[in-house]
Amino acid sequence: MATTELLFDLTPGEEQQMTREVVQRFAREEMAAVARAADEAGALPEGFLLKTVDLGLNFMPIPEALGGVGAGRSPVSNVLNMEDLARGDMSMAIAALAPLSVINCVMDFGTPAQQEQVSQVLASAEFSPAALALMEPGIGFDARCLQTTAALQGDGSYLLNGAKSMVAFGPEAKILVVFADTEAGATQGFVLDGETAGLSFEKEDYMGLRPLPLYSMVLENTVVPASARLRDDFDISRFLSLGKMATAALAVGTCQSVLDYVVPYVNERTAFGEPISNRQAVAFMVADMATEIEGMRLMAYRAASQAEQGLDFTRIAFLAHRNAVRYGMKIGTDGVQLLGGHGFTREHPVEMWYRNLRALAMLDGMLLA
Amino acid sequence: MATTELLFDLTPGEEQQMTREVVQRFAREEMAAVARAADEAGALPEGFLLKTVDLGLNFMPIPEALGGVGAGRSPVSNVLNMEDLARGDMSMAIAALAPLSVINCVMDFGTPAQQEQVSQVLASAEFSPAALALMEPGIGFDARCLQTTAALQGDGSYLLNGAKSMVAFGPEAKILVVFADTEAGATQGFVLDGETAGLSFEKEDYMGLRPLPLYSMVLENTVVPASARLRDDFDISRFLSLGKMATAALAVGTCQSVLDYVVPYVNERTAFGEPISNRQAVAFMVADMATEIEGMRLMAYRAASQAEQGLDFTRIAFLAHRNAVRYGMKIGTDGVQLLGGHGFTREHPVEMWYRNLRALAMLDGMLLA
Amino acid sequence: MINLELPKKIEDTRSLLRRFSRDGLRPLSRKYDLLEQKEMPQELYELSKLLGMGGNRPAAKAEAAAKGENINGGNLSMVVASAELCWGDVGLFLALPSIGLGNAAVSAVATPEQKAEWGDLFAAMAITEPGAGSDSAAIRTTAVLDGDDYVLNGTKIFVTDGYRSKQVVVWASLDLAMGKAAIKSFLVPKGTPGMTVTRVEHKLGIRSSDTAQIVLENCRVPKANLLGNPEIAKTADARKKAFGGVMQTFDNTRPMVAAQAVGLARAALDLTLELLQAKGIELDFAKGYHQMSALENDLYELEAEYETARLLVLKAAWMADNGQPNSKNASMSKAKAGRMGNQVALKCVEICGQLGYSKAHLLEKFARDSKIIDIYEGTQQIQQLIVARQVLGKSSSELK
Amino acid sequence: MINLELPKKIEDTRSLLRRFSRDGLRPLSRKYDLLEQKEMPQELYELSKLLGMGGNRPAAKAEAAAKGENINGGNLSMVVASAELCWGDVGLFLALPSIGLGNAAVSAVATPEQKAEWGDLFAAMAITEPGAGSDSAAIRTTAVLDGDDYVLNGTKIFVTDGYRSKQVVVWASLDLAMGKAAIKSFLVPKGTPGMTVTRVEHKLGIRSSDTAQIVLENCRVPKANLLGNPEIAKTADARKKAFGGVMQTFDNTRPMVAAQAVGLARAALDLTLELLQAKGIELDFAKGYHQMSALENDLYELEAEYETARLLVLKAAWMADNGQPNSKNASMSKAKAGRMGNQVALKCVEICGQLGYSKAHLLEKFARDSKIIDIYEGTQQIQQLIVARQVLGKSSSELK
Repeated sequence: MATTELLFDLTPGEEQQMTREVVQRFAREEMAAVARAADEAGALPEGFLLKTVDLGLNFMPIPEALGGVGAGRSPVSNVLNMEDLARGDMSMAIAALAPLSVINCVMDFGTPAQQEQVSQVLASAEFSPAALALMEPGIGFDARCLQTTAALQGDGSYLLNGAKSMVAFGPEAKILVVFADTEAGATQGFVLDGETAGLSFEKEDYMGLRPLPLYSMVLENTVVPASARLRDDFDISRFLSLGKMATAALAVGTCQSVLDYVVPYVNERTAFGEPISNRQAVAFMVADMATEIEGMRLMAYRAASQAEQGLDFTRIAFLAHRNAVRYGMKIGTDGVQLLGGHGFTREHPVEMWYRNLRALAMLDGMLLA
Repeated sequence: MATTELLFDLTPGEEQQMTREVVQRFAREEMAAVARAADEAGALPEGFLLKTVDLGLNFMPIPEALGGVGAGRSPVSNVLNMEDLARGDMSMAIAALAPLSVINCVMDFGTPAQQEQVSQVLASAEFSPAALALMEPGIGFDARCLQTTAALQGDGSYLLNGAKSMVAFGPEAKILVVFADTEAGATQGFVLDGETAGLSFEKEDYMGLRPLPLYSMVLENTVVPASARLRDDFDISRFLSLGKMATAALAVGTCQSVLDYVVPYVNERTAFGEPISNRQAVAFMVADMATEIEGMRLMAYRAASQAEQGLDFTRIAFLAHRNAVRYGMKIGTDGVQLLGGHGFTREHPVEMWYRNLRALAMLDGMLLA
Repeated sequence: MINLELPKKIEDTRSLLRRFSRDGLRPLSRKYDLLEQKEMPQELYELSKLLGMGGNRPAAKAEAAAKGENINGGNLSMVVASAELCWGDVGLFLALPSIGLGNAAVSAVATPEQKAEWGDLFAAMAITEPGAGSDSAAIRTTAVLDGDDYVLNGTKIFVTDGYRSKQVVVWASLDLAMGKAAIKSFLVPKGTPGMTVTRVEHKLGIRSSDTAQIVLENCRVPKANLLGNPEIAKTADARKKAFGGVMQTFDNTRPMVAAQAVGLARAALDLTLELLQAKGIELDFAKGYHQMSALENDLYELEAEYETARLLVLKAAWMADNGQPNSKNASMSKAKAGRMGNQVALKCVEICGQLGYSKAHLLEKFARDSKIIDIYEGTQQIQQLIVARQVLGKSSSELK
Repeated sequence: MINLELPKKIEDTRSLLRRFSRDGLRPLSRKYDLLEQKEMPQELYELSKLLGMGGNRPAAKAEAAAKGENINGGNLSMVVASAELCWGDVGLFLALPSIGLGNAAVSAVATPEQKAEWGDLFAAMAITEPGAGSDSAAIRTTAVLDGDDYVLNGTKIFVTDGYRSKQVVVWASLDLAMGKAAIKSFLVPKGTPGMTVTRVEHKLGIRSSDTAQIVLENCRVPKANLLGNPEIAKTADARKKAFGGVMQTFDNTRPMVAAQAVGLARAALDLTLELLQAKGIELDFAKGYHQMSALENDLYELEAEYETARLLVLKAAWMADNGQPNSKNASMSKAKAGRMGNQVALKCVEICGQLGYSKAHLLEKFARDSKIIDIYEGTQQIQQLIVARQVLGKSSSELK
């Protein structure tokens, strides 16, 4: 039993702590500082993606033999990185982490050939766009019952048909892992490269995550070889749980920036002759925000540490996600309320977080911890 | 269209206003004053039910020819009375109103013979216990799909089988209207008198409503004549909606007593050198309480006035009930919280309201407006 | 007699306005949300002319009131009309020239000569200042009498229609030392030297309306442009009353702003139900808890909140029509409707998932627009404070 | 290394305690809830002996701490144990003689002679006074030195175990003029002349525990019964620190009280899931929003709140074990767990309908018991206040 040896511990390992410092500085200097401009432009800052390569996150889970550093798959480290990058900006964090998520997915569920393919493309000194394509357009998306289908052909290849939504990078992606329902009624993933024929993309336009290039994708009789299929033991439940954990981590980081922003604001802003933070209605809203963020964080860490220890993390990942969606969105709303009319203007970032945090409810399978 | 002539108006009619004053005084003097003792004793105060006869509520909807005053069926007046009596005590209000609910039910859905029967028994100078028996034991009660069955016999009589719960007065009831699923799959009511064979009762014991005598009732091959059956046009939807409205009215009255009690308390109670009501956390809780009670009240009134005008009141009754259950229970909880440790003791009535208001979620079809 | 349905006359107007909203405003919603232009949306001039809000005949009403009769008057009509127009689009509603918040204040006191001189009435209301927020009493803009003119100095922010309006009603103090009682309002026509629009805000929502910052620098207006009584109350008690009078205008405007949330929430719910209907989901208002889906449960919740807020708004307006003090109810309606509108719009986005979040539909816009209604004309917290003071019998110094 | 599972030793103790709770406490739950007797439930004396809470070896821990090693010590053990025992029954847990809140305070300072003299340790803690509530600094009970004795005068309310305990730790002021710094605690053995239990409360819940009012009238205790340092700090700064020290005991006790809510909530959820299982309903932690029922949605919600509160409690305890200042986290855990426990218990009653409301099951009892956990050891509002002050960097005079 994994609980035999271990003590309850909330201290990151030394490596993790060092990485956190680097990532947090990057988030402050290269992300938070330009987040508003990127939001208004609806585009990632020039050169941003290339800079993220230097963080080396993509190299971590890839074995040395394949050009990585072979640190191994660490959901805990991933959750910490996701939290820290989201603290800079949620949209930019997702863009930076999308290729890492593809790597994580293929390291967990891919064939050796796919692992090599992915490593060659993504563990590079250039930033190579790549994304998971699980989400589908419309209301009532059910990850366990996809509308996109993969039909096995006589020659062993698969014929993919359907539509995807919220596909990061879209036509720019060098690798896309597309999920579809096989005839056996199970969800399976297919590793497509950028050249695959039979895909068409259209740019999507959302309330938030505006710098993130998101596309709808139509698959029309797209033929992929049998070798594109993830391993037989692909586990959709584990996949979804790792995704939920990632969403929870994004929520924690983004909400932490909300808290960090509102605290000095309510302390400095005066009304009726005193800082508004001297009023319980304001102060308690901030206190609850801090409490829920702490709770969200612990839930995300617990799910990740269970995953890392090989424990069944379905339940906690599910609950961590649920909690993060609920309180993440609430904190997005409260952030604006605390700044009042000023919060409603685009002079302050709270309205941007209000918009970005709504996305938590619909990020299924976009990132993988 | 009924909206042609009428103006939006929140002023009770003159008759209604006069009745309100009488009922409110009764609630204060004969109910609120003895509510705690009744709760501790788990029994209605000696003579209480007889006193309620003098209010004359039972006589109102009964035609003069049958010994009533023939004021007609007025859901609005009923809702006002229910609110005002609940302000005295919720348990005692239900006991007092149970026979009126039977009258309302039979006036709406009964045959002339049933109306005469009910009038004779219930429009009396004595208090005659009577109750509606809709609820069934267990989790997941569905009023539109009852477990109690009514099987039509060859001789035109019905054979009732099943179990009911929360039957007021139980074996003491002179009249019980029992609801069951007929073979046609529709819910129907049957007017039983106190003598009906094949009924067995057991006293039930609940968290709240302790003075109210509530029973479980088993019907085992209970034979009732065809004449016991309510009219063919019995409308379960209308029945349930009138019931929801009654529950909403109970919530409004009970919550109003909570508010009336906590306001002076928080104004007088001091902590950290000031009345606790000078703190926003306390004051805003009271403000929200007042706002929600006002909203609950308007919703209950609207449902009742729609019913009285012959409009379709299904939707508003449903929403009024939902709202009353939600905020009624919340206000029950907040009432205790506002009194802190004192609120947890039985020295104050808030803990009693906490217990009684939980019943809102399960009072389906006990009273009828 | 207790009746909470709308009278036929108001109901008929409502139907008309619904059509106006659907055919006139809705087709412009996305366009001007995206354009976010400072200038007035051209179509609104024409649309504005079509609006005969009517129904507000103060004389007849006053007579009925005197007889102690029940009145369904201008306040009730206005909240219903506001909700209906905001069902169309809150931003465009705010931009409608006939809606200018200052209009009522001006038309009540202006002489025919002044009206002729000032031109078409489209008056914005300039109250808030950079340092004050919801604290109207903390106004620092001054008005100093110099000969026959008042000279205004100060900065105003969050002036709705401040850029596009023809006139601005500016709140300023005749004497900062005299506190709240010295606050008066002044009509300043656009083009008056010394008044400049220095900035138009970029906002989360209601992007088709303009929200301006206005600077007054030795801005001179004739004495007659002071609206209402120019005297500063002499006694402390009278001073309190005078400011109370100023604040009382909120008792009428708050239910109207609350009505915006009512209209917006209905729009969000209608659109959501329409999208769900396409998937075969409909509400029947009959299910029990154990028989309903999570989605149904949430929708019932939103419908309940919506209807409750709506009735609180109607009551506050009805009280105003009938001369009943409605300060508590006005704030209750604003508090409840403000949070309801935001909650409903956000939950609809969440329920509709990718469609809700996408700019392909209006739900995401409703979610953005809805937030301000819980903030302007007094935030949620200010409304709770006012309700609490009234319920608890507290002064503003006891309960801050 | 980040790990949020319990270490084997604590996990093993937890399993044992679960069995103790199930077989020892649960069978007594309804009996003593109904009896509501002043006297100790007889069975608890025997049961109490079975409890070897253990695991708390301060010496070894201190050594590890000095080395900067991660510690899972007495605080973590205690919150886990408290939760598990409260899974059994909160009221009986509070009544367990070994649990007396004053025990820790006493055993830390008492000499072997004193322990021998005072007998079996079962010490209640008497802090709250009729006029004070959560305001511990407003204590009016006095302790005046007279020869070799302190003479105590005052009234204490809400003393848990006040009637049944063998000793009472009384908080009293050496000098009312000196404020918080003069507040000290005194051990008063039962039977000491001048100390009388004047009343035992009738309560909404936790009816198997006793909650007493205690009056001290010229009650004399030897000088040595003052626990801790008898000096009143001289400087303002030192005084502040002294009271801070008193308040710091809450940093350890609050997570333990929060743990009561964690245990109770788990009990309510377990019973609810058991009742639902009989109807074929089970949670699978995989469904999407559009695929789940209202019931499932609510249960997932409760599970999420439960797990979150539990982790906040574990963290606060873990911080205490590791010598990290945990005042903010202690209050966070109490605030979150207090409201969670009440919310979960109430929702479970609602979900189970007639069964939930009936005394035939324990859910209604859990709903009654749960309310006090959001009140005692500092109400929800007090905890929010403490968290807010810490997060915002406010003093208690700035943020009241």
